[in-house]
Amino acid sequence: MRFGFLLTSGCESQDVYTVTKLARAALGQGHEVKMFIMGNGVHLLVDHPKNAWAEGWKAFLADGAEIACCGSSCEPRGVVRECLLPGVLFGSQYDHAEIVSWSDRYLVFG
Amino acid sequence: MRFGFLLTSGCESQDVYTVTKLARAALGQGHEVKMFIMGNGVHLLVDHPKNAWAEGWKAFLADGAEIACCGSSCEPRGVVRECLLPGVLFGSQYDHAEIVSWSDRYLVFG
Amino acid sequence: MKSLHVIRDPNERLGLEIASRESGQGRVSLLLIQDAVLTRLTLDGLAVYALADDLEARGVKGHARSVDYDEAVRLMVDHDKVVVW
Amino acid sequence: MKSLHVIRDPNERLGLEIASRESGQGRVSLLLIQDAVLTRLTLDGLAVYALADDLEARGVKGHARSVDYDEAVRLMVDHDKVVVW
Amino acid sequence: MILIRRAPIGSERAAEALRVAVGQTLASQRVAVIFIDDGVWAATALNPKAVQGGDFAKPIQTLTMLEQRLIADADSMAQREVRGVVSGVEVRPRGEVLDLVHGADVVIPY
Amino acid sequence: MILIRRAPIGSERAAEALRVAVGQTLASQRVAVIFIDDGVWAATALNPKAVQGGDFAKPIQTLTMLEQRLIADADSMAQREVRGVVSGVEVRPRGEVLDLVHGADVVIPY
Repeated sequence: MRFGFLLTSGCESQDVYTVTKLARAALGQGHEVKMFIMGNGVHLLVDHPKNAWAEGWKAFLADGAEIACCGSSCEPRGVVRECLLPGVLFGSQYDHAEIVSWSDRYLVFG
Repeated sequence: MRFGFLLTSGCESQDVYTVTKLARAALGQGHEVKMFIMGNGVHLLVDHPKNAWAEGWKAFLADGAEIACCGSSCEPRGVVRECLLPGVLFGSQYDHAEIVSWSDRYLVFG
Repeated sequence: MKSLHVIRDPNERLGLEIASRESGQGRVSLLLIQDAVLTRLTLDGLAVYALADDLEARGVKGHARSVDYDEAVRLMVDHDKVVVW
Repeated sequence: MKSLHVIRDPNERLGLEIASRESGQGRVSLLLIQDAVLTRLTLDGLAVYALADDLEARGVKGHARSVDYDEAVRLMVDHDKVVVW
Repeated sequence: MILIRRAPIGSERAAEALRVAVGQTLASQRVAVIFIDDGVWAATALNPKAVQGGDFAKPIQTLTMLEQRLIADADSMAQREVRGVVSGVEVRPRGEVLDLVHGADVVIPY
Repeated sequence: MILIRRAPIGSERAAEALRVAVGQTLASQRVAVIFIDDGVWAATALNPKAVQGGDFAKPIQTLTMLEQRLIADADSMAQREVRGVVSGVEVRPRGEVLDLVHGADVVIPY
């Protein structure tokens, strides 16, 4: 089954933790996972040494999950394409729409 | 009179706009202004070309206001001292406590 | 048609209103997660689950059936529609 | 002792509860800002102000006395204590 | 289906929800936007520029032109004494609105 | 005076409020922490590590050792069927709690 996730909150919320755990469980059961990240959530995708979630995202990408984020959310936040974790798509709401229509279950956190 | 501001929200909220306007009015009336910024608010202090608030902060500093932020909020968010706008203090809750006790009016937004 | 409503906020109203309305038309389940596990929420005729980690983190037992992440994912598969509030 | 309560959220409860309680003991004013200007809030015996920019942004007139940022700062100076909710 | 449940402008969430709604049409999907609870205020005539807020009129116009449904809950309006909504937004009783949510494949609560 | 009004863990705000409270003591200030409304849950025995959440026990212990007042609203507790709070936190009726807020010079609502 295809699991899509939308994450719009940043490290101020437990959402990133819950999404990570659910997505990991879904992958473990053989489901496919795609994530779209926007709003404050885009800060969580920045490649910096103190990013507590970086290893988790990398492991998802390694396990075949796709992660895209919203360029329009990144821009005013100073998150440029080059500072994202490798493998994360600097995308748009078009990518979001594709993920929504791809998903069998679409889970929104934010 | 001494006006202190606490800002804990980022660009997802109107708070930064309201704080900016009130602080500007206070300075215009000859009051002193100090600000402490923590939580998601620290992202607003990053020196990057798309930061809509950068000029505002610079103008406050030029007009004698003090701006400090919480290092503990910065760290997990990947906001290092070097990426802050020049003149912003990379501080701690000690600085926050100093600002609270310094203030005649302490206004909390977040 | 079976639907699963995932509730995160102890003050969520709209999600419960819709769950309650739907329960007249088909099977509806609730999955309480995050701070919503703090509430002693019950709706007539609805199965109520709660995430084990979230119960443990908040030191509450609650009346809901405790599920881990694997079981939560299985619930999402078993229901035809999932809404996270 | 005059206190000014600045309300940002149309669903703010605690700030109003405290303002209402204080109004028995001294002069209390409310300043509605941001989304709180959308509410038709009145509390007996309290002066109610609203930020002009926020009223304009939301296309509402309201019953409150409209003030600009300069006047808002002057209100803060004139009251002995200010709490932003 | 996108649910707008919170007041506009003070937080960017309502504006973000409309951006998501417009985005969903890019993958040639039908999308409906529901204004409910405090979200009904987002369907009224706003002037967010007065506080540097994001635009509401344009995404609503775009969705209307694309013949997507925009629906405000009459009961939420009555409770808040909201008397009118902008052109393109239908007003329906709460029961009907909730049934639409019930019938939607994907629900994105904002 | 710091008011904790929201549930712990799901959002980092309650933990952040306690961090601010501890910080206030650094400038040798008296600080009081009020647990009220959903905030009373932050005064109960928690185990945030189960979801990688910030610690509550340590700041509460620190404040207790420094003889700062920590007060939970009995009415908020009763409404939520919260039966006990952690050691160091006093339980007082709502009227008394509101009078304390009224008497405080600085109020930082979280």
